[in-house]
This record gives sequence, C-alpha cells and structure tokens, in this order.
Amino acid sequence: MKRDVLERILWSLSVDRFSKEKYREDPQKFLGRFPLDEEGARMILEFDVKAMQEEGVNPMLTLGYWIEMSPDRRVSSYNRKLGSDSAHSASIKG
Amino acid sequence: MKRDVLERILWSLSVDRFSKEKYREDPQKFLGRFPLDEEGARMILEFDVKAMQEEGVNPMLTLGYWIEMSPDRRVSSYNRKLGSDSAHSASIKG
Amino acid sequence: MAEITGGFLVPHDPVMFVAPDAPEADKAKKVWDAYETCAQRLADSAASSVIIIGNDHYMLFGTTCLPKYCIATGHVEGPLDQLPGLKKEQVSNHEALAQHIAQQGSDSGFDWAVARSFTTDHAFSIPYKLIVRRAEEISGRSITAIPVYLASAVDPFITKARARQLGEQIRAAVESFDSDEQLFVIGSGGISHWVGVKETGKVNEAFDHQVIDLCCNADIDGLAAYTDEQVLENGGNGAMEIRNFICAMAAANASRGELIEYQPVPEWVTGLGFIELKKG
Amino acid sequence: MAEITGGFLVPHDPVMFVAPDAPEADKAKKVWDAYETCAQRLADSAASSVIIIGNDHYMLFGTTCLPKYCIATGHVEGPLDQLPGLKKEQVSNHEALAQHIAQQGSDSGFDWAVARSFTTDHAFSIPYKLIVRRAEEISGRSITAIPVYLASAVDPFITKARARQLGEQIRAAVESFDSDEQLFVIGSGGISHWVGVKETGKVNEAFDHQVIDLCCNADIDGLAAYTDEQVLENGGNGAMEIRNFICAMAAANASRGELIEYQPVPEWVTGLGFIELKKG
Ligand SMILES: [Fe+3]
Ligand SMILES: [Fe+3]
Repeated sequence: MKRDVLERILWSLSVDRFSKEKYREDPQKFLGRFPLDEEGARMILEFDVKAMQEEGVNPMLTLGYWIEMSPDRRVSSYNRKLGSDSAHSASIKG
Repeated sequence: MKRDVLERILWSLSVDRFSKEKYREDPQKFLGRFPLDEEGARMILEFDVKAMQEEGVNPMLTLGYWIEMSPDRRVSSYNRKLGSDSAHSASIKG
Repeated sequence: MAEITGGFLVPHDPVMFVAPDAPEADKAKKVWDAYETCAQRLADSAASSVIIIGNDHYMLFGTTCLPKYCIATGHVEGPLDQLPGLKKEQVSNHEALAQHIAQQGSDSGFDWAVARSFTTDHAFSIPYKLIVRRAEEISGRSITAIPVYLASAVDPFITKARARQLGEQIRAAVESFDSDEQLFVIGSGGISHWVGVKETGKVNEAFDHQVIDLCCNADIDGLAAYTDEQVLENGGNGAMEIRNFICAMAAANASRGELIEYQPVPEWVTGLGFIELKKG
Repeated sequence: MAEITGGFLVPHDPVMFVAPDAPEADKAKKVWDAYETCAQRLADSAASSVIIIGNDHYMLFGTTCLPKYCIATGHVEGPLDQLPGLKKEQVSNHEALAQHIAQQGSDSGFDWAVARSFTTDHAFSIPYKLIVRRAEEISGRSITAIPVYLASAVDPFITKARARQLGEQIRAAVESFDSDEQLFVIGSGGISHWVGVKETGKVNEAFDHQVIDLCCNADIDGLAAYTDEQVLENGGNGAMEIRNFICAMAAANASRGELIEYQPVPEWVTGLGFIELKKG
C-alpha cells in the first residue's frame, strides 16, 4: 500500500502539470491529500530515491521524479544518491 | 479519427485541470495542438453537443464537457441544445 | 477457500444525491429504503468483503487507454465525482484478494488491467456508501470492498459473454483464495436510463421488468441474448450496464434473485431496480 | 489476407539522442548505421505498414490503470518524452487494421485495452523515426505504423508466455484482415540495460549474446524459459523488454533471425542489438 501511494505520487509529479504546480506551491499540503505516513512523506520531500526503491517503487518513477522535480536534476547526482559508482548514466528512462 | 480527437479533447477538458486552464486562457491555441479540422474546432468552441454526438462522440463526454466548461452549465440548456423536450435531466453522468 | 455467499444488483444514480426531492416523497423513500434493506442484509450476513462491479463513465479512463476490465489491487479512494452527501473518502480495499483475482486471471487468460492506486467514480461509491459503509455501521464490523470496473459505458464495450466469463473467473479466484472469508458481490448499474442524449428522462418500465425477471430467474443466457442495439433502443445507453449485472450474477452463481424494490423515477432519469442474489 | 512478411528487433535507447557523442565515434556510427540498414530493408520490401511492439516506461499509463497490453486504434502522436532530434509529430496509424486486431482479439480471448487517441513514448517513436519514417524517405512511399504497448517495464508484467500468445493473435488477426497488404513487425527494446537503478551503465555482453542467439534461432521457447529473476539479474530491469521481442517474433513467425549489429555501449547504458526477422 505504501509503495502504491508512493508510485501514484511520483507518477503524478512526473507527468501531471497541475500536480507539479500544486506540489511546488506547497509540498506538505499536496502530500496531505494522500494516505502517506511521515516516513513516506520524508522520502518524497527529501528525494530519497534509494529508500523508495527499497520500498519497492519502480526505478523508472524514481528517476523520472528526480529529473522532473529535484533541485539538482542531474542524473549523476541521482546515481550518487542511489549509492552507484557508475561513470555512465541514462539521462532519461531507457 | 475526428471522433477520436474530439473525444480526447472533451475528456481532457472534463478531467485535466491543466488542460482546462490552458483552454480558458486561449481556446484556439489549445485546440491548435490537435489535428482537428475547422468544423471540429467549431463544435468544441460553440459547445455544439448535438453535432458532436452525430459525429459519434460518447454522450457522457458531451455532457461532462458541457457541465465543466460551458458558460451556462445547466443541463436544461444542454438538453435544449440537443433538441430534447425532456422535463427531467440527469444533472450529472448516470 | 473463500466463498461468495450472496449479493445484490442495485442502481448507482447520482441524481438521487443532486436532486433528492425531485420525485414525490413516497417514491424517493422507497428507493432509499431499498439501499437500507441491502445494507441490513449485508450486515446480517457473515460477509467480510464485497466486490463491487461497476463501470467508468468516461471520467476515470481516457482516450489514451480504455481497459476492457480493471481491478483496484491497492490504495483506493473516491469518488472523483463528489456529490452532496457523497464526499471523497479513503476506501478499505481487500488488497490480498484483489491481487489474487488479478493473478489468477493472468494465469487463466483474463488479462486484468490493474489499478495500483485508484480513484473510483459514483458507480462504486454509491453502493459502497449506502450498502457497505452502512452495513459496517449497523453491524459494528469492518467490511472491505474491491472495485471492479467493466467497459459498459465507453466503447469498445466488453461483450456480455465475456462479462459472464469474467464473473466466473472472479468466482474461481475467490474459491482458490486461501482463507475462510465470505464475500458478497454487487452489480452496480441500470436499469433503463438515457444519459447525455436527447431521450434523457425516459424510463422504459416494460424493459426494466424484462430485465428484472431475467435476473430473478438467474437467466444469464437471457440477459446475454439482448443485442446491444436492443439494449440501446429499449433501455438507453445507461442500460448497457446490464453487463455489470451479468458479471455479478456469474460471480455469485446465484440460483435466483429476489426483487427488493423497483421504482421508475423519471425525475431521477432512471428505472431503479434492487435485486438480492440468492444461493440455493 | 494481409501478411507479416518480415521484421526487426531493435533497441529504443533515448541516451543516443541525448548524448550522441558519448561513445567513441566508430561505435556510435555502427549503431546509427544499423538503424539505417533496417530502414533500407524496409524500404526495399513491399510492406506498407509496420506494427511496433514496445512498452511504457511508467509515463503513459499510471497507477490508476496499468494495462497488460494496449493498442492504438485511432489518432496517434508522439513521443511524449521529446528528445533532441526526436520531436513530437503526428503518426499515420493503420486504424482499420489496428481496430481489426483489437476486435479479433476480443473475439478470441485477448482483451486489448484500446487507445482511441494515443501519445507514444520513445519505445515507439525511436524505431518509428529511424526506421519507418526513414524508409518512407528512401522509398518515396507511405508506410503506416500501429503502436502496441506491453507491460514489460511496469509490474504486473505480462508473462512471456502471454506475450507469445499475443503475438500469435496479432498474426492471426493480420491474416484474417481483408486486404493484400504486407506488413513488418518491430520488437522494440533491450538488450541488457539497467534503468534508474544503481547498476546503471553496466552492460552484460554474455547475456546479450545469449539473447541474440536465441532470437537468431527463432527460439521463442528459449527466451520464454528465462525466469524474470534471471532476466533482472543478468540483463537488468531494461531487459524485461525481451517480452517485446517474444511478441514480435511470434507475430512474424520467423524461421530465423539475422544479426545486423551488436554493440555494447556503456556510455549509452545499453547493449544494443539489431536483428532482422526472416521468413522461410
Ligand atoms: Fe525501454
Ligand atoms: Fe452508470
């Protein structure tokens, strides 16, 4: 269930422009409309893509979310956040 | 094909808030991104729900579009536009 | 094994919520009371979960992907189309069973589209609120609910024959689920109503009684024998929802139905029929 | 009857467009040239339409409805995820045939989700641009393209066995289509790549060669024999796209495949394989 809700939020924030706007205006308020516990909200707010993947979230979504919404947006940073030592990085979903 | 595109536009304008905003800002520009002929665009712009239904568009969409986007929004007016003499009217999709 | 021990066929008419006072009071009361009767019978049963078989109204699924049938296997909330007295709420789904139905379907040729996080429309939420939630109140026990959506209002429609097979698959999946739970199934929709078309407000009592008789005789063949043209002509585009009845009847494997109430209500643009599905 | 007379298995690697100069020039050229070879062979054929079998990347379909397989039967545009050199354009679909495939599926137990108006992603649009559109340029004739999307990257996945059956159904539908058209089919995806996970950039040449050998031997059984765990372990989450290969191979009913090119390109995070499906 946690995974499902995380995926819904990431998917909305990857593809739905209205959701993106609302999230940027007030992330806490946006997340408040989903049944998400504190730890889940933290994962989203802190772009903790590693923790989300450990929760079972599809990597296509964590990557898409990072590229769309994170302050940094670089895939090299995404890979570091995941603990990857990859020199190469898909800059978008393969 | 015309029906398909009309349905996509009506569906977007019924449920997608970003599309609604964009349409309200500039209907012509919004419609311009779809492969729609002049007559199709006229149907949308003039809320010609009767013509759209004759084109095969699902009545749930013409009704939803009317209620969401038309200046009037009343189902009684929708029925008149359809040529209905019904005294009764589903105020939303049944 | 789990088991479907009963069920209902009921309408999901949003106009009841929007214009509760439009029909004469006595008629309206009979309809609301019929939901209450269903709730009471569900409360009196041992069912701990309900599968509600409804259909989208071209709101939940769009032109970029129209599924023939979809099941919510995870988080559920709704309805998207909120009404006075029917506000959006979180729904307690039976996730394990829903996932089992999808998986067992996949293993046996039923390629369920799956909603991992779903927002319902009124087709689920009206019977959910008036029957399932109310039965929880009456009985004091928790009852989960699984949303199933068929392509009954948006073409390409699921065929009536396939709706029946799908109901049989749901039953087989329930019976292969490792638990001793009892379930109810609700077919949500109908009977005659014309939606968004110029005939709106028409109710065809003769057609409604035909459908009711077929349901009460558990005559799925009879229901499936209607061509879509016949249904559209006699019951309106809203009556295409008899697919939901067929699926629910096949899932319940009922031997008969008992008419709880029928009211033709032009003010609510629908012939409203309530049937309990009885086993044995 | 219409007929599928040939086809290709090719990758759909967006990084080629984003970072064309990342690999050494010779390697990169071999990959772009492989697409050109496919385009030339399509141009040289008599095919007037191509079915492209790809998969969503959790972008087109969301958590509220994840179809096992979906076909675009009407208006098509794309890609949604535009890239440098891959801008959104209108696609000329073969609507009549696409609708026939969906209908024939419905009649034979394949419940296609249908996209009446569809936006593709790069899984369709890369082979569409580099092969179909290019073959139109070379040959001067029009070639339509039908998007088919399988659940190969988002779970619940279509099983490999079902992907094969679906390919067989596509073939049967094409052969029951009343026209003398020739078609090609393209399986779009693979081979080894790790997407969005910490192994990104890894390429497993040994696995890629195994897959290539199976494809060249038209050994669908061999491909279907991989467990998902084996694919994930050896080919990464991107290699789950071998489902698209299986479906295309079953649709083409090829007796063998001919390797056009293989390049392991860590800079493009993928082992890129190009195979022509040959009949007879
Ligand atoms: Fe891919
Ligand atoms: Fe309905």
